[in-house]
Amino acid sequence: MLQLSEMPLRASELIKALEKRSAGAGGLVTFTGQVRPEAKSGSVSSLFLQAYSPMTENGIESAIAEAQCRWPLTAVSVAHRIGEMLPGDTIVFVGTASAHRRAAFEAADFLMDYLKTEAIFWKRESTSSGTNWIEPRAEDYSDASRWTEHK
Amino acid sequence: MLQLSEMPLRASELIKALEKRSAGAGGLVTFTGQVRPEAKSGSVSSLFLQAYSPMTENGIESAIAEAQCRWPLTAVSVAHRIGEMLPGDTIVFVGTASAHRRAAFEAADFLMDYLKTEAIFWKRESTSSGTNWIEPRAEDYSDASRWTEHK
Amino acid sequence: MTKLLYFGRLSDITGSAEETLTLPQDVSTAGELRAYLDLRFEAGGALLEPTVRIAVNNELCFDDMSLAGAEEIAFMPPVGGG
Amino acid sequence: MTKLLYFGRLSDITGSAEETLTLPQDVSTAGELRAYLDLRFEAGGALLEPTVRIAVNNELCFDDMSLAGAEEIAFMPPVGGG
Repeated sequence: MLQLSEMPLRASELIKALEKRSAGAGGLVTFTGQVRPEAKSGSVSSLFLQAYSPMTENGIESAIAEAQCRWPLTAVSVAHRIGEMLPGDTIVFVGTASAHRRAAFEAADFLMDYLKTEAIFWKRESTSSGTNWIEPRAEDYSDASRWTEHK
Repeated sequence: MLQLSEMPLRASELIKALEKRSAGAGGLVTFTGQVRPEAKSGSVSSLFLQAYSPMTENGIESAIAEAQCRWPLTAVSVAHRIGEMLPGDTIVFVGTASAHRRAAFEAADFLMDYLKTEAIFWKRESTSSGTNWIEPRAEDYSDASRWTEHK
Repeated sequence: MTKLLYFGRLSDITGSAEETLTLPQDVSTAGELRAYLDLRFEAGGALLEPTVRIAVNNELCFDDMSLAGAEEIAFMPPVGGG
Repeated sequence: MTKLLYFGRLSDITGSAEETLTLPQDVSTAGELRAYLDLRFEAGGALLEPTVRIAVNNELCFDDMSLAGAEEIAFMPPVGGG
């Protein structure tokens, strides 16, 4: 289940919905990412996230399908905030449910790597020293490349 | 923060509390484990979990301290159900917060491995074919041994 | 008339995220459109960078792709992730 | 008087999870207590298994550990995790 939202995301509600859909799965892993208050260029006043529908959704749906193909998952939830947001706001929520603990961990990790590097989003940060568009960090690319080695 | 509880655990409330304590951490990983409806010996009617206080708490606190030493964590939450519970009930909740996504994932994974193999709990399953005490699966031991190779 | 979209930092150069344009007669491929727009916006090559990908009708394409039938053309700089 | 605790499957053998006992004169180590109780409960060696660990006053110990000052002694079969 995928949701792009201009409204605030609440991890507590998203985990509750996932629990309902995965009843009896055994294990459930979530990742919640929040807007950081500090950036390289100073303290963050706001963050703007731009998507390109339906390419953004299609790309994330493909990553979810790949995760479901690689790991035995009983439910997946991806929610991503778009538009204008503030430090501390939840920007992304990923949840995976599986009878196998390891599968749930790896699938959540895999989806986050996709979302941090390949997902179609453009990000503009406003800090005390101005406004800039941000491109992926080298660290994010190397995390994502872990998954292609096993292909 | 560690809590052993005879009352039902709610992941939605636990994640909300962790979010508050880790404000601005960047990333937050949770694992929620539920009592499975099916066991090798048939369908599960109930599960009983026994702890030995304060040894159980001391052991988990040491694992939390080790996780905090290995990874840069801003908050950790471990809640474990004890006593009598039903299929679908949440048996364990682990949450880790860090500025580094990878650290949050690895620390949650590490704590779950500890809880599944070394934590001082005895588990009795009641199924359609009777009642038995359960000891760890070989799979759990091999998961836990991943962490000592790196020592 | 074709809808053009400029994402991320490109909209700082083009001045807007979206415009509707009748493509000039001598622009028939994605690559020719890049060159035309780069000059028009005095972008100094920003639209020519190979990391800026072009999507025609929601499909990524190479520069030799024909623009016949193009209703929406997007200029996409490297994505920043979520 | 010493408090004895039998965890997990051991309580099925001993019939209860907890009892209070005056240790016999000839039982002065953890190992001697194992042997004494295994006979007393007709446990057929279940209390002698090396995987059954003994904790004295909340500290795991070896079989040669003296029981002088022991207030609480726990018999702990392999833990099952959560």
